[in-house]
Amino acid sequence: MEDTAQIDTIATPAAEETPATINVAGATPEIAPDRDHDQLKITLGEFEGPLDLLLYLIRQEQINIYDIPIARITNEYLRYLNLMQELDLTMAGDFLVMAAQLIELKSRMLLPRDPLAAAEEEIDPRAELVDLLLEHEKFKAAAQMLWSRATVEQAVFTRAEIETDKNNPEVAVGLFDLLRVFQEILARKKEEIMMEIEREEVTMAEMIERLRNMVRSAGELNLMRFFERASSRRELVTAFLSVLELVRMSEISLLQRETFGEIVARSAGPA
Amino acid sequence: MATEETVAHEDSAIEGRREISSGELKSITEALIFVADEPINTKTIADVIDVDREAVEKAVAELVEEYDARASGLQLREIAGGWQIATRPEHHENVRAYLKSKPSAKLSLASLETLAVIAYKQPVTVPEILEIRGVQSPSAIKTLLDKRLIVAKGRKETVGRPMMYGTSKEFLIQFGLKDLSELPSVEDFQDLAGGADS
Amino acid sequence: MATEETVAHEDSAIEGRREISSGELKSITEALIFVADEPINTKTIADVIDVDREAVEKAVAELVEEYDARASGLQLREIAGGWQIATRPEHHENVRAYLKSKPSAKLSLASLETLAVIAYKQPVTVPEILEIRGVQSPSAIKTLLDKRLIVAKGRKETVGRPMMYGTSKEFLIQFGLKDLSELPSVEDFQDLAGGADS
Repeated sequence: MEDTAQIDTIATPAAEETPATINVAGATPEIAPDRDHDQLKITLGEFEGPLDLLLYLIRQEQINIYDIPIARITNEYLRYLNLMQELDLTMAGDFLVMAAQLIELKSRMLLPRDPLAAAEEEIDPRAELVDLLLEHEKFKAAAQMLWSRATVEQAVFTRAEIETDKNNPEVAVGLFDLLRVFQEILARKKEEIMMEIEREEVTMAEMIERLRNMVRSAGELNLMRFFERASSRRELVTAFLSVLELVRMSEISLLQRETFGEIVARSAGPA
Repeated sequence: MATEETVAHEDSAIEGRREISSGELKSITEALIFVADEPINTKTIADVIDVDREAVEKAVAELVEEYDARASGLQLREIAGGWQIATRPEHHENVRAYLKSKPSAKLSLASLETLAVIAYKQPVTVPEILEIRGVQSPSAIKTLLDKRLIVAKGRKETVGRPMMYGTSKEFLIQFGLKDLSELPSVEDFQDLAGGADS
Repeated sequence: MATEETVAHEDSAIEGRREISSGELKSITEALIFVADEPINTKTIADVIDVDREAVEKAVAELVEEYDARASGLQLREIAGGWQIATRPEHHENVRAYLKSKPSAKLSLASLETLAVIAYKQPVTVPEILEIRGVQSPSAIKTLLDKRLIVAKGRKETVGRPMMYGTSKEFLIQFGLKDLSELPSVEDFQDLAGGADS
């Protein structure tokens, strides 16, 4: 109704200025590099989310939070949303969801009240939103408290590591460390596999020749050392099959001196 | 375990599994608190020295008084369920100048809000945090996990079995809390929240 | 740097580049010696606080006396050309007993990686762990077995019948898991890592 018309007529006074100096409803948006990703992130000052913006508007307009004039606050809210869009600030979907909720709430407020329902039984359609806002504001205050506690704590120092610690290079771990470490291993593995594709595969004949040469030159070959030369899983299989092949042809014999000990290959044929 | 040989010390021998003068107990307690990598509790100290926990608690209380009385540059303080020796906050400028350390990067407001919700509502799931904050907070949760301020606390037996989060021991340490009960109650903030008009 | 406003302190103001009470100087000196990761000399302390070296030397001498006088568990000692706070040698038995008794839920990175592979791929053999990690991990496996975080789960019916490993009940306890299904899934992490834009 009225809102749509109003959105179109909003002035965007700061549009030509650099984004860093724009002042949106008292909060200064910041452009900050995102620590984890290599991209710039624009934050709308303290308006982390729609509830923050709503709270700000309520305070700004000096509205009683228990009796919010929904139509007015919805208009204000949409005005700022529009302003953000004009400034080309990427906006989280949450802001739009809240806009939809406000508009819905506004239309419900416009509905004529049920004349048959007793006054005290009627639930204010705004109640849920008010609870949400109050709850949210409580935790904003709690965050402030944490902030000041952390500030005091940062002024307190504990002793440096003492020698005994250095002999003990350990890391404390939690559940997510476990997962992260596992993912790092998988990522490392993936890189290796990608490199493998480039590599030329060793044929069975070449592998048998390699094994023959190694046994011949060393006299006795630790099979572990032979297998370790394999640079891919497939090469390892080839290496393993080549050992079996030479054993089958009685060219080499395998020897294990103790249980679970190393297995060595020796030339079996006449020297 | 008290034997006949118990010597009369200058200061009264304290009761415990082992006969030990209260002065010696205090001295050993101080040494143990100093070497511990993280806040150490009186039970651990008592077990190591093999005396009663009450005796250690008394020793710690006396040590705290002594540290305060002599205006030391150090303080003995209770944190995360244990005791720790640390510098006094008023010397932070000089200490920082020496360590050439900058105040470590503060948490963003988003992370702090998320942390506040987790601290007061734990164990809590991501969807529950979303409901209170009105915003998704995936990167905040990741930051808090990376900084070890929160830990996973198992899964909630509900649709999708989402992971629940709670605060860690590191949280208590970084925010200078003895335990979670030291957090001001959320109701205290109610006045702030609704206060403008009610 | 002395200004007109210099207040007469209870204890005499010491001479130096900066006006500071001798009590405060002693306090800051103690804090600096405490936080230093190696013996710190009086010149360094003097430079940080911006006072004369002689003043710091006097402060240190007084501190040493105080530590001795109160039969502290700690001592201030001169070592390698600097000053350091350390425990007194007579407490070495208790200190050593404590350092040994520390519950070590801590793991080296190699052990942690190995544990991660075992947790997510169990039951798994040593060659399979090698395959995934790309590094041999014999000592890591021993550590994990010693700490009872993993257990043998029988042999794999394949060449060489290698032993298979899986996580133990102790693992669940130390990581606060009800059962293995509570391990965070890769999806849990991706939600957090990739979610920043949602």
